[in-house]
Amino acid sequence: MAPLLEVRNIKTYFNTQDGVVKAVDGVSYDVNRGETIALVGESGCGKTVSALSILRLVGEPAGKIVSGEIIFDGIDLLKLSKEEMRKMRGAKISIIFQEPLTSLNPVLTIGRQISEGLEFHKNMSPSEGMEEATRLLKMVGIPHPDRRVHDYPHQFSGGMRQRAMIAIAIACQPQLIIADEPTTVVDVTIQAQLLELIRNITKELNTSLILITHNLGIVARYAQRVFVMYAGNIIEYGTALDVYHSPYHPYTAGLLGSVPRLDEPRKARLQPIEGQPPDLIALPVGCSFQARCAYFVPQCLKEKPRLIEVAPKHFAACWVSQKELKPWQIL
Amino acid sequence: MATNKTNAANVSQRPVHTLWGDAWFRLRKNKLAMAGGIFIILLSLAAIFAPFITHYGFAQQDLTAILQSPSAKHWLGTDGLGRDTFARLLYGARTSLAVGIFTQVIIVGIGLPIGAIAGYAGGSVDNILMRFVDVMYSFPSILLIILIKAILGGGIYQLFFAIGLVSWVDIARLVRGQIMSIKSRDYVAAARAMGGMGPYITERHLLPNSLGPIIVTVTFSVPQAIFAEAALSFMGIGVRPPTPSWGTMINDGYAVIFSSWYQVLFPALAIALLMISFTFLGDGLRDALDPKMRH
Amino acid sequence: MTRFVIRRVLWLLLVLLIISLVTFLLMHLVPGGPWAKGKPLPPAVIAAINAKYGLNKPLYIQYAKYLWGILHGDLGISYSYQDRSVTQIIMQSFPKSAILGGIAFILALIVGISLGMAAALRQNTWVDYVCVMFSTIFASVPGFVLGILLVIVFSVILHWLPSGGWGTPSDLVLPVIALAALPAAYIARITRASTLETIRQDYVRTARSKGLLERNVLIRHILRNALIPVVTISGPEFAALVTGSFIVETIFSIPGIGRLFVSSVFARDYGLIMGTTLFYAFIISVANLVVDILYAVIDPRIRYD
Amino acid sequence: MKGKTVFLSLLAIVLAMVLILAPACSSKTTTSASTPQVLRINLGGEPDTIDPNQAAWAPDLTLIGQCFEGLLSFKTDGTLTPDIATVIPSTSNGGISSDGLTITFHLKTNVTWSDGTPVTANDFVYSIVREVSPVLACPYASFYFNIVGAQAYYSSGNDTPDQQAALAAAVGVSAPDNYTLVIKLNSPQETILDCMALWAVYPEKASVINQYGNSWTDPPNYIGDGPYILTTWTHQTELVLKPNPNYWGTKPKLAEIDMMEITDANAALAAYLNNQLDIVGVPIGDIKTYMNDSSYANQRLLVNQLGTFALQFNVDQAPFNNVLVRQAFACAIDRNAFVSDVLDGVGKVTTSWIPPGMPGYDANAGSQYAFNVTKAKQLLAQAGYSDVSKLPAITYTYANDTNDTTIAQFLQGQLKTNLGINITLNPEESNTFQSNVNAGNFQFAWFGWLADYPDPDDWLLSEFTTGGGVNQTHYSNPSFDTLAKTAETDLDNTTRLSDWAQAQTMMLADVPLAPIYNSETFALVKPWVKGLDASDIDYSIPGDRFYTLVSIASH
Repeated sequence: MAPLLEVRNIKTYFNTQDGVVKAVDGVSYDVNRGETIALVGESGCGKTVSALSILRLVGEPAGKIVSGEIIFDGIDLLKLSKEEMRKMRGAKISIIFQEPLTSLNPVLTIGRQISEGLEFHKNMSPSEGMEEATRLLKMVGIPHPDRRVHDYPHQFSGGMRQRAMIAIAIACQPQLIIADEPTTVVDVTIQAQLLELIRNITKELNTSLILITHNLGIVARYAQRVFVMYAGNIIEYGTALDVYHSPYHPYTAGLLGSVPRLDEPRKARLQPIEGQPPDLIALPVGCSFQARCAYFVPQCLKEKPRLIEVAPKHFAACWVSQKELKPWQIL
Repeated sequence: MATNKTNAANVSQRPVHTLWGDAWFRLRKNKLAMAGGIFIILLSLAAIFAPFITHYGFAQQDLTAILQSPSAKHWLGTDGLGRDTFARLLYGARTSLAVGIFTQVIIVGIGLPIGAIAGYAGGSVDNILMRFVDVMYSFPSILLIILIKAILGGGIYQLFFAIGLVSWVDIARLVRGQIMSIKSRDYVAAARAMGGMGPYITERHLLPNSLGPIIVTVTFSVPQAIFAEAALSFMGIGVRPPTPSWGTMINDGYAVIFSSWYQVLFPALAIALLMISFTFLGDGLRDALDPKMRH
Repeated sequence: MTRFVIRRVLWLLLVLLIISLVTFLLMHLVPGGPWAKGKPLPPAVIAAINAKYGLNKPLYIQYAKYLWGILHGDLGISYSYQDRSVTQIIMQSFPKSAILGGIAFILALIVGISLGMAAALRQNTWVDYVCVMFSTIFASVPGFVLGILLVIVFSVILHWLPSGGWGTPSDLVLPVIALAALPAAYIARITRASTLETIRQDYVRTARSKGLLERNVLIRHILRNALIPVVTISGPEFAALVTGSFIVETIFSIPGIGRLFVSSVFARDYGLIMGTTLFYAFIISVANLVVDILYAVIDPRIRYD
Repeated sequence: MKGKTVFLSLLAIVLAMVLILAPACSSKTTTSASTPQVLRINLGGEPDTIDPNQAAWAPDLTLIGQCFEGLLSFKTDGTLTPDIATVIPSTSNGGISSDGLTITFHLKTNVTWSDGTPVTANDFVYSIVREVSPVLACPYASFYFNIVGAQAYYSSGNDTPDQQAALAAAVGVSAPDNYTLVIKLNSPQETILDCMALWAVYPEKASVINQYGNSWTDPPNYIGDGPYILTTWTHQTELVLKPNPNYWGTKPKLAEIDMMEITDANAALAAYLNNQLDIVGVPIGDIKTYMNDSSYANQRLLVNQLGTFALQFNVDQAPFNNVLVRQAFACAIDRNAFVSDVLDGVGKVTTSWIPPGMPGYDANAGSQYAFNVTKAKQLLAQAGYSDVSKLPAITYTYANDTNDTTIAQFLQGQLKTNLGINITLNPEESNTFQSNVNAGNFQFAWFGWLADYPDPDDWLLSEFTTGGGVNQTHYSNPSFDTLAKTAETDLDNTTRLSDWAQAQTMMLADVPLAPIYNSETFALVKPWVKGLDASDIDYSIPGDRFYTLVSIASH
């Protein structure tokens, strides 16, 4: 059975004063029905843009999807008319943004902001919409939803706002939800609650989920598969466990290094990721990680590594790891 | 902001990302703003070196050549007393620019301290000062100007003073707002923690950071002052003749509008041009200095 | 909210008191008097006139008398229009300025907001450039210059419209344009700026992610937020417009309060100066109060306690 | 797509405007097509007051003149003619007592108010007493101070009502019967008759004034005895006059007079060019155009005014305390250039103070100080200022309206080029200017005088006698004073006028002021305005004393 979403080699570029920013430069991944995948990477590695590309919300005219295919439920979203695409948004695919305060309209009540989507896609009357909104708020665990539905965003706490965002996202029972770093702005205790909430809801509605995060730690628990992005490319992917336990790409390893791991005793000290990600306007020839990689071989400067199946269902794009062994095991 | 595709060539020399350097970089890119700025500079030079540009004096009457239309001898014609309009336009630029700029000195001179004190001190001081500002707001400024002018008499300094005295309110409010917002920021808190004195903090941290918006506001209020001067001259309470100002020239021209309309046209155009230049420059500066626009 | 309004109203009264005092003092500080106009008058006559208006009494008594009068709803008498009381004069001239200014204000709002919106939504297209040009140019042409040009073109050359006067609707067209041009340009500029600001906001992206119609995104999410700054400036603008413009009313000979006011200052018509000044201050304060209330209505984040 | 809708809405606005103005233009054409007997003139502003007693402003008189008539009035040649009075009182017809202290008017019996009630002597008594009442403090009251008890009553502003009432009763005007009016004077005064012809003592109907108070001047309360009645007064906009059905004299031809209140001269001219006015005064800047443009040949009207404009010196302030300096300045002004360049030819060069068309006019008066640069330099040298840099700083004070500003700059130029003297210009808001000049806070300034009534004493008595009511130059000359005194009380016109002529020559020799020009009115009148009788006694608009004769031809 075909996956719900197939992203094929999309390139999303931004025109800026200073030049063309290749935010997403040929990324491919897929999501099965009911599956949760994670897009992982440092901020600015293009994971958010690749997600927005799915909804075709990369702010035109500056940002543009220059090539690629996004097959959702058998149809190429990039070929849809504006109108058809609009009907997709919120109804079939919805998104939870990372900054709930700025992502909610300050001058509209939470209720209205939840119900308006319903009014469009489920053509409910405003009053029905409000009832549904109340139900949804209850579902995402807002106390006294009947009262809170009339509140304005600034009257909600950070966590509650994010719950409201979730309510908006699930309002029309979409088949795919994109959660863009949903927990970065809330503190750790609430993080867990929210992620649990998202997981339960997706289970309940059998919705697919793209979880975007820079925290590999949570990935293992919530996602089935992980796609690691760096400088607009996917440099490694596989099942959450494989990637988590035996990363092939030095970058992934680095990311893991930046996560405290209680399950394994520390062996060799890992390299923390030093330096800055490359300038997306002027990408270097060869591997884009070269500058920060402790293990690079001359080849890294010449040619860009392609994703190779380094282990069953486990792919990585790294010249060193082509040698069937993890870079740091050379040492 | 212009989103012109730039190739790798000029990527190499990316701007330095300090506020001022960055602002200057962005301002240079804004053609309108630069055009405005250049016009203002040229006009100022023309005004300063007027005697070298035209050999006519602004008060030099030639009763044999009254209300003449533009000619080789008198490029923009002559006025009701046979004075060369072009010459008067040049010397008038002195007045208009002087009014536009020196008024700002007074405006800032009054508005900045009041705003700064109100913003920094806060509490009852702020309250009193802002109530004062409210009173100024609900005062019909034209009344104040006329009365002040009548008390002080008709000279250009009195004019600066009269206009300045009624238009400092906006700056005061702006500075206050700025300082209030910046005051809450960490580095100021830090400075205070390190035992920095109030005035020291105000001058070291608060003012520099609110400078951008102030510059922008001032740039916009220059044309306002020129406006005011023109309007007052139109009411006949402008600068002391025979000193020309574009306002008085419009006023004189208005008296002969049906017979020789260009008498009102040229100074009117001049004012409009100067205004537009300042507006463009102001826009440019705002876009350049506004931190929100920085990426 | 109500407490806020009450506080503001009380404050308003205080402001009016202060203004009346300052005006009164300034007024009497200025050389000249209600008798000093046109033909020179013999001392006997000047003395008699001073006696008639009680100008020979000490200032504090005059001021006290005036306040007493106001408390009894009497704004006093005009020295230059001896056949009518100040209240009558204001009531006769203000409505005209108000009608004119009101229309101009509405026009300015419509044109300004539409232009600003169009420009922002079509940023860096010809639409934008045209709108920006319009607003910059009209924000840069002095009102009286514009008025004069309008008269020359439309009444003197084309004979389309009356050059001035009051009564028929056609009398309104030119002055309304002359009045509305500047605020329209100003509003357009502000609307454009704040709209550009707003369309970059995350919540607009959110709205789009819900798949709303572009129209609804615009009206519900962009417009309402973008108009907040417009509301703030519209208060003073409105007050300024309805209280009349000396210059426009002179050029188009509109029997409004703006002209009346300035001429009263020149004529040292103490009674009328006080009356109009207080009236003016009152209008402005009320306008600002209304704006603050409106402000709280459209922006729920604002709370007055 | 949003952009489009916006532009549609803009288009809609523009269209709306066009729709508003479309009917406007059509209506304009129709009004100028038919010929109602309507005369449309511009008063130039809202009347200060239209109460005859209190009026002083020329435009106000234009209106009052239509709605009221007095005992006597002036003919275009400036001589008196009886109106409500049966005859002009004189010693010969016994109207003036031999001692000249009692004047008796006999009134026509068929004169009625516009409400139909008869006009009686008591109405005049009421009006005259009211004119000099301290309650109103009328500006022209001083013209009647020679009436017994008038000044005492007028100056009783701080007295109790009872005291004032007593003084009012003591004023020397009485009505022995309904159609006889007796006036008692302190001293003989030939010109009292001129004063009795002024608006200030037109009859007023006590009953309306007592009933309506201030608002008696609002139609329909505005009861007069003139050929027209005021039917509507839209304040700051226009006044509409209709014929008075109860008018005793010959019925006017006009069915209506519209008096606009356009303050701005250019706006008024625009209105005229736009066929909204039938008569308009041409603003100084535009005179040349309409003087020379042949297409206006049949619309031009140039009328002489009983007015003189002059440079007045404060004889108390250096350097003008030196008569030679004053004389030098008088010689330094090129009057011809002034009239031709500043006034564009509207006005007549003069050195005489009393204008032509007035009894006692002397063309040669002051001619010794006509424009003459060499003489001016000599005089300065005599004054000890052969080196002009030795002169104390000189400031010229003037009211800051457009015309006076032009004049000021012209004078500055003249003194610079002709004598090499640099003077400072001090523009003052007209009100400040007036009070400063009254208080003598000036070195030299502009001074204009328009006749209240055509007689020299209006020009010399209070202006130049020591401590005279409006003596702004502080000029003081005993021999002038004695001459003035005799002339003032002289009932024999020939000797009186010769005395005044002599007095003027004496005054002009001392140059407290240097006459520059006699004013004229340059107006445009639509060709369809017929029977306009313009003269130098017009109030403010050509022919405004005789609009009863005017009619509108078809056009």
